[in-house]
Amino acid sequence: MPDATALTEPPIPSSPAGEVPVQLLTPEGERVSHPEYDVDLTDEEYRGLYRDLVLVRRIDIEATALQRQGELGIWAALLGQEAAQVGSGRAMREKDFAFPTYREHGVAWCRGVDPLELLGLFRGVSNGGWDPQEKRFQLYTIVIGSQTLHATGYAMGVQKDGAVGPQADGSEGEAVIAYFGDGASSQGDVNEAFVWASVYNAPVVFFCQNNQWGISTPTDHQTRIPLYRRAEGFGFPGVRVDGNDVLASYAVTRKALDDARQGQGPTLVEAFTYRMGAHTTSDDPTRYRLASELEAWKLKDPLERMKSFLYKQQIADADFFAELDADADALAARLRAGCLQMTDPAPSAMFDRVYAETTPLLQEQQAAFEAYSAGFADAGAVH
Amino acid sequence: MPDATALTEPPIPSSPAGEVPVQLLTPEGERVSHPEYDVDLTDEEYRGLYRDLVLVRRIDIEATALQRQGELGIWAALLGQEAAQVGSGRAMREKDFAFPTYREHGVAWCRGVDPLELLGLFRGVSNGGWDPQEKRFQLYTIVIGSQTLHATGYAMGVQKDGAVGPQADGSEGEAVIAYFGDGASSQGDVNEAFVWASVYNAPVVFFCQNNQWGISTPTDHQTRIPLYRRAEGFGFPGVRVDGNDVLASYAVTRKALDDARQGQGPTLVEAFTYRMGAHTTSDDPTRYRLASELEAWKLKDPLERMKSFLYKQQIADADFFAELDADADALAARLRAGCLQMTDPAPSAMFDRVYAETTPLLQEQQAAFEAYSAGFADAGAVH
Amino acid sequence: MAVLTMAKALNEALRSTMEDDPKVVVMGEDVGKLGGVFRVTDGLQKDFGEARVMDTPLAESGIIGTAIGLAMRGYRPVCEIQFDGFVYPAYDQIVSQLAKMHARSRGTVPMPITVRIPFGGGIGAVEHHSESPEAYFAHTAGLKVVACSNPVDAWSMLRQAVRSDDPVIFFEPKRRYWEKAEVDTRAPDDPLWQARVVRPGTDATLIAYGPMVRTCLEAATAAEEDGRSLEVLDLRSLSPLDLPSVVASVRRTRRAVVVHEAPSFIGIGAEIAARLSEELYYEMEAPVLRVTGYDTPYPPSRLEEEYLPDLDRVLHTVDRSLAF
Amino acid sequence: MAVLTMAKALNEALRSTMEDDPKVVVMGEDVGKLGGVFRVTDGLQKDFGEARVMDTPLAESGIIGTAIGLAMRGYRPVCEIQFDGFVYPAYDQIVSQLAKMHARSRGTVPMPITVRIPFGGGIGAVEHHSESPEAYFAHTAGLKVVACSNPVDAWSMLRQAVRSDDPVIFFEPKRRYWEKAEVDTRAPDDPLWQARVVRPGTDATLIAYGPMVRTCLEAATAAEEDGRSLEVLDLRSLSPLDLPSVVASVRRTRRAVVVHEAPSFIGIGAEIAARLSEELYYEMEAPVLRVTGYDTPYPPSRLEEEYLPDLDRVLHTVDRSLAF
Ligand SMILES: Cc1ncc(C[n+]2csc(CCOP(=O)(O)OP(=O)(O)O)c2C)c(N)n1
Ligand SMILES: Cc1ncc(C[n+]2csc(CCOP(=O)(O)OP(=O)(O)O)c2C)c(N)n1
Ligand SMILES: [Mg+2]
Ligand SMILES: [Mg+2]
Repeated sequence: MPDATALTEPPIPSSPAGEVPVQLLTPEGERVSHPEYDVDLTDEEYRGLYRDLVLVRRIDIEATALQRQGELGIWAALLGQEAAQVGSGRAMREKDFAFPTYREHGVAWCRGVDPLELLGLFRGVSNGGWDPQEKRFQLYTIVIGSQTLHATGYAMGVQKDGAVGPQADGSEGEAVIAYFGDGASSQGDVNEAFVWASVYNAPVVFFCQNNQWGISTPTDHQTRIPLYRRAEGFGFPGVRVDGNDVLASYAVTRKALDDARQGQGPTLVEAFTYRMGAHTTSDDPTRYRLASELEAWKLKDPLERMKSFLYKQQIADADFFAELDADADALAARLRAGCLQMTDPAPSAMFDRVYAETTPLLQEQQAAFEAYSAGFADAGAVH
Repeated sequence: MPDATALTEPPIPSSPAGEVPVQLLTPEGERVSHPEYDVDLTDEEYRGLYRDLVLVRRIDIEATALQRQGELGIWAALLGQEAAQVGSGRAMREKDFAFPTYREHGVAWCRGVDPLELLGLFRGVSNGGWDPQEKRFQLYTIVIGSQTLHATGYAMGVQKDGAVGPQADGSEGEAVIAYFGDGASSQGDVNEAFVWASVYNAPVVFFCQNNQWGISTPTDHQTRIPLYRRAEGFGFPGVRVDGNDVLASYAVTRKALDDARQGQGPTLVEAFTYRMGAHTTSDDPTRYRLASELEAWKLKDPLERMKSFLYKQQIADADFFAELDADADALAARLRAGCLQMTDPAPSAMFDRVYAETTPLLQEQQAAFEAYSAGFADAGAVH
Repeated sequence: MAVLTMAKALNEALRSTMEDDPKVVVMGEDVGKLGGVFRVTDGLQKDFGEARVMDTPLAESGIIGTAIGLAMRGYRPVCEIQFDGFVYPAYDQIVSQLAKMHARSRGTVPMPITVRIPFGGGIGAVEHHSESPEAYFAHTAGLKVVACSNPVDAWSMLRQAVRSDDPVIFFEPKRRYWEKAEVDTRAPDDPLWQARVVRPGTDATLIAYGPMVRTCLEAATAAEEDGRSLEVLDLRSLSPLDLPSVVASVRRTRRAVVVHEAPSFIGIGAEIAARLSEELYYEMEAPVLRVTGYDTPYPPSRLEEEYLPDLDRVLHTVDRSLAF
Repeated sequence: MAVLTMAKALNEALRSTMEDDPKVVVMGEDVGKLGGVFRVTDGLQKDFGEARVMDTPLAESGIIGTAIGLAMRGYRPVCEIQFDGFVYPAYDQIVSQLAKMHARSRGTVPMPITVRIPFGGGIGAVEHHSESPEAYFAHTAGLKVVACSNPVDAWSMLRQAVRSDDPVIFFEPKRRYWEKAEVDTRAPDDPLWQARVVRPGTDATLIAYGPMVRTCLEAATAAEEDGRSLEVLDLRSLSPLDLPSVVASVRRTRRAVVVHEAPSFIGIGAEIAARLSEELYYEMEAPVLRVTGYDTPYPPSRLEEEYLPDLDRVLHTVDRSLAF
């Protein structure tokens, strides 16, 4: 029996070589061109994207603060990932459908989900509160990778409905987007989703935010080659985009979604980005990563580069930025107030809607629970 | 709600293009060369391989017959896959360890497992009766894909033991081989095994026998590109070999195993072959495939081409073939006799070895069972 | 009225719900051209096309996971798991997604999915082909779990399961697939969630479901010769459990024996025993006894007859009950 | 003797078995540099290296599946599942491989694997982080299932689990991780599979494990003020169940209440009720009653206090028992 020291370290190869991601905006805010991808937005649209970035970050910061003050149980910050989420979120067309993880606050924003619903979830008053059909944005999925199969199944349904390709209403059909992380790429479910999507040529885009970390686990523990290349093994295209570049994220996702809706099947988009915050408010990243890494990524901040771009191109002026700040303040104030006012659901609600058609046993438990609770209320009144 | 007829068929693309597999022996028995792979065997070794092919097929045929006669509950025939199995099985070095599915009778043969043990399993007297450590051949695994993770974990253990690369005894270390089918390639477990093996650079060869079918499901329902290319997506090499060519199967597997043992990590070998029989004796392939397909593959029979080769090259003469036939007859006779003589395990054995350390509840059940059974025996005696 | 095997009755049930509702889709391994390894989906792909009867890739998590997505899109998937022992790769999707989606979404995302699972032993199969995993699912809030025991129920229960807006795990006793009965497809359905007295009796109640119903009926017939009148109750639904019917029967007979193939430890029998001992505390003449598979992995098939409850073990246990 | 939190006691237990046996390896998500999300593996990678404390890729089936392979190679893996609700992707590997390998191989392939699972609610977490899936595993033949309730047991039970040649599913009550006690690491171990009376009493027995042991102790203390003497039994092992200890206690007190966070329907409580009602048929004064989580998905955390059994619900049920 060899002794402990004789064990060789498993030779985990060093971080995957950084193949050049699609970029349309440098960290310094210079517009650059790419042979395959471009965006052609109006000034208003450019400002709109920046506005989204700022508001989404503000939501995130306010939520983090609320957690610190004990108003939320936990919060999973998107700090640093705003561009990947806003770019891809805005690339969706109205009928497209998104399947998020637990960190897609920016996408939720683009789909019109009230951020208060997100706060409610992390506060523990609900497990998601919006109507997924109405928002065309599924509930958050916490079990890593599961939603990629749901997205694929949904896309198969789109296909069965004949909603791929040119439609009677003149549109080009519907597409689906599944969000997941670098860590999730290791899950069986995600790879099964790749199998299904490619075999059925389903209109689904797999959008992987590679933020370099899965809690404390670096991406080189999940793959030894760049993640976008995973798609090759399943026979569909993969592309790496600069996830801190909202324009590139928009362009690449838009193209992938349009390909899907036109019947060209799935694409894997790897948005190369960085989780600037902790995994969640419960996490302490100083235990596993160097401050210098964060500093390096700060120079690539998705908001800063868009701001520089707007300034340099004179697309926005100081008034715009001031007004936006004020809007962000107002939004934050609304969220704070809304969060503090949030009421807990009625306890007995936990028995409701377990099923579409409830069961006698559950009704019995609910009745017993209510009687018991009422007894307490009475007892309380007497004392 | 669209009516049923409005549903579009899911556009499953047609069968993956047949990229040319590594071949060293044509279906006509001509030796051909390949830029990367070769074998240099003695005449005796060539004859040995053919002998294996013949004996393995005979085992298979006898087992099928025994099943037909009610002696086995079921049998999963390897008919047509002899070369893939014998080639890869003989490519293993002594210390290498194999993780089979339920169809690796040819590999079992190469590892020295008595075919009677296989019959016992399909008869229902055991779930695999050999000692895996002794044979360096795991028990058959029926749950599709599971064993690929076991193989990977085992290979990680080899690594931890320092048994990769040059060894004190002059050898080049140990390697592991995991068998699975084309259908299995869709399972999450198999893809997770790819993740693990590549991230840890584990000394494991994934040997996929693509026999074109997973029961009634053709391979184009599992992948839209050739399966060996799956490995690309995980960052390790994949190679397609003519699985009906025992020499190529040997050469390609030997190289992959040697790479693994020398620390170069995993390889995916796709042995392109054909399941000439039914999935199992319970299956009726006429329901889902054309007789013409089988006829086409008969022309590529793995035994015939090796036989032609031996003849043409005068490596074997009529005596050899006659003797081999006699040996095969003897083997078949031994199996038949052994199978008929096989006794059922003692009923009470089902309580044994559930645990390394049994439990009081199980002992109680066993005692009750024995008392009950004894009561019956007594009762029987009285009547 | 036609005489149908259970497999055929299930097949007809699928066909009829597919005709009624274009959103019903069938999916699973080998359910298309082959018609499933037990032929329950025989002919459906031919008649309804590949878009509605899908031979899926070989991965159970993928089957359930994509079915969930299809349900979100308004479809009503019926998934086939080829054998009981192969449902576990889909366990996460079943337990964490399928079961919880309705509650999670406060009813906005219903899961009208039926998961058909041929289950149980007695067919001389190799490992993983003879299991009885029903307790795993019945213990899971958010799922409904049923098991049919005869062709008539097979027909009516499957139709109702498919029409249900809740996820239903539908267990089919594989060794009874070839049993026949007259099935009146125009008769009104017995409600899916109700147990049924399939043989009335007075001395004790045998409580069973799926494959063991017939075993209990045979036991009751044999007992009759000894002058004992056994009632046989077919639970049909395991979750929700039709406790009122169970209680009503045992209140009359005052003795109960639960029979299932699944291991005893924390099985359905335990729950029934716990409930009855509470509900009928003053009324029973004996504790609820159980006749079940043993707490071992399912044995190699040459031993399965020793493992599986049979007429003799049932009667032996009835004797024990009567001796209290 | 040192005062240790439960998390630290578990950490010390791992450290000591790793020192004793070079074949012990720790694997799971974030168990290395981070030391696990609950810090149970804190510092181990630093001291034993990456080959023995492995941050794995993010896939639970992969964790258990490769651990099985490592065990075949002679290793003794201790796997961490990050939270209860994330064990299901590994369900197939646990139920069909880990549990069955020893029997399948007739003992030639032992599975000395420990699967550590932080379980239960009460920490205000989001979905999937508060579950009690123990019945799924305890119903599975071939597995052993234990739950610790305090730092002293945490230390001694985990050491024994790791040394066991059988697969052990080791449940750790996450809301008790930070509770402290004096742990004498040189004291002889209480045998892993035995229940223990943690508070003697005469009027009824409260049967619990994991997080509910403390709840029961508090209930017993409160009951004392009302002049009621409640015995508290900590099961410690759920499978095998130490039935003799349970029977011995209830034979004395004649009343039993089982308390667990897991849903009631086909939970551990059902099995205990079934067994006791048979074993002590003539001796009990009341049926076994259960105080459990409800048969709903675990609710959003703002409702968890309503969901989880607490002192009041336990006492309320004791009253019901005494009223029989
Ligand atoms: C099946 C499963 N296992 C473990 C977890 C615990 N967990 C939550 S987030 C996380 C890391 C996810 O990493 P990644 O996929 O990269 O997403 P990110 O958090 O970086 O956005 C883990 C392990 C989980 N939620 N689900
Ligand atoms: C998890 C699981 N699902 C389903 C089955 C049933 N089944 C047995 S063999 C088989 C097809 C396997 O196809 P492939 O992997 O190509 O191997 P082959 O049988 O062709 O050798 C299926 C679906 C199984 N054994 N395990
Ligand atoms: Mg990440
Ligand atoms: Mg195949």
